[in-house]
Amino acid sequence: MVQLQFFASIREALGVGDEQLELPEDVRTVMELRYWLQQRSANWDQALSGTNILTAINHELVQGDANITDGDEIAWFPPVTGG
Amino acid sequence: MVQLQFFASIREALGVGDEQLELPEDVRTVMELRYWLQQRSANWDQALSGTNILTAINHELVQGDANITDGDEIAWFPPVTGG
Amino acid sequence: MIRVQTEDFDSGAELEKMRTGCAGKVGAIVSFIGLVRDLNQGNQISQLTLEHYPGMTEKALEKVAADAIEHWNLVDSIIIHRVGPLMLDNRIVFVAAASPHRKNAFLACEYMIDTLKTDAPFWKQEDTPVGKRWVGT
Amino acid sequence: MIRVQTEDFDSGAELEKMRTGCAGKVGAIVSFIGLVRDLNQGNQISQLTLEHYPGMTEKALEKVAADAIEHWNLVDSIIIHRVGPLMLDNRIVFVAAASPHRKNAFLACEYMIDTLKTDAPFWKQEDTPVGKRWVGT
Repeated sequence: MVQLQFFASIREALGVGDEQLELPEDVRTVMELRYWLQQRSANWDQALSGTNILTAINHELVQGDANITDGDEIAWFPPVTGG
Repeated sequence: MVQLQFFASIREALGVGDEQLELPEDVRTVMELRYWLQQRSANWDQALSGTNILTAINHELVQGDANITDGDEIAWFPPVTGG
Repeated sequence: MIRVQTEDFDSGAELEKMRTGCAGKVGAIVSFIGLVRDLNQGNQISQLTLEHYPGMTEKALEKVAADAIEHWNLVDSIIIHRVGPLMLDNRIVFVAAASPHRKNAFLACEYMIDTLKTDAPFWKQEDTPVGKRWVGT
Repeated sequence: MIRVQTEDFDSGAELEKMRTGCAGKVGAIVSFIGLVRDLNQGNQISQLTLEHYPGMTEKALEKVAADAIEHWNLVDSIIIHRVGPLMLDNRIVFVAAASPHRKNAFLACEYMIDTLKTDAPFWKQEDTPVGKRWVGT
């Protein structure tokens, strides 16, 4: 199982903030997981498209080729705007 | 008459903080006045020597060739060390 | 010290705690206060809501502070960031750096606020007369 | 606002006055606090006395503040400088800049403290274990 988290405009577009998921067999990287989630519907496809979406695994920013391990917390969010 | 002011290490070395003075006939610039004051004694000569002494006329920093006018307030002090 | 909170903070009390905690070792404290202001990107703001990623936010701020302390040899640092609803004029963020020398305090304080703005997971949503909008989208 | 005074000042109260006085126009307030610290040029300081040139000091500070306001388009600025006897840890100087944008607030605040240190007629005399000495001589 992995824990998914979505924030800000992505959370709003999906209508969901978090989700537990059994990792599909052939999904090993965050980019593969993102593509897999985009297959769910036009809405998921749209919400997770775009080049400026950031990804964190276990609270650390990662690149698309980062590997996912069972038990990971994976988060997607738009560019940050704090401060 | 002009008003003289001395500050910090210069005031301490002279033992005087301010003084009213009738401007000597042939003294027209702050540098001339400084030389004139240095004639008073070895102590005055010593206290007003050195290249890093600053001069202000009427609260504005000036160079040595600045002219003195009757009624001016002329101040000498070492480099500032506030802040 | 880093903190993420919905409540307001007292800049003066934080500065005073920093000063007394650094007894004799510090000659300069530089601080930054970020405020909600009007006309952000041309829209009148009536209110702002700050969302964040609990857990990751704290880690990101700890890293920003630790990097600043190490790089500029700070004696102490503070980062406080608010989340939740905020009104015009409200304080959003407070950053402070305490150092023996002023140049390092300025550089470290500016580094912390600049880096926080790119690395810490906060998102601003504005209430404008034409509706809510996520800042930066 | 500029002030020269023997009494201590309240950094937090000054910042709060600045913030409320700039209602909605300001996104960034950067401030600098200068403190008496130990081991200034290798001597242990027990006390410090700040002499100044009344009249010229105020003019010099007014000019520093006015130049900063004009050059960086500040909404407000503060310079407070203490004179007279000061102990270890005491606040010496407070400088603050309020601006819509943080970069200008940082640049203006640093400009004000840097320029004050070269242009305003203050002189520090330290009490050290080996006697009084004028700083910088």
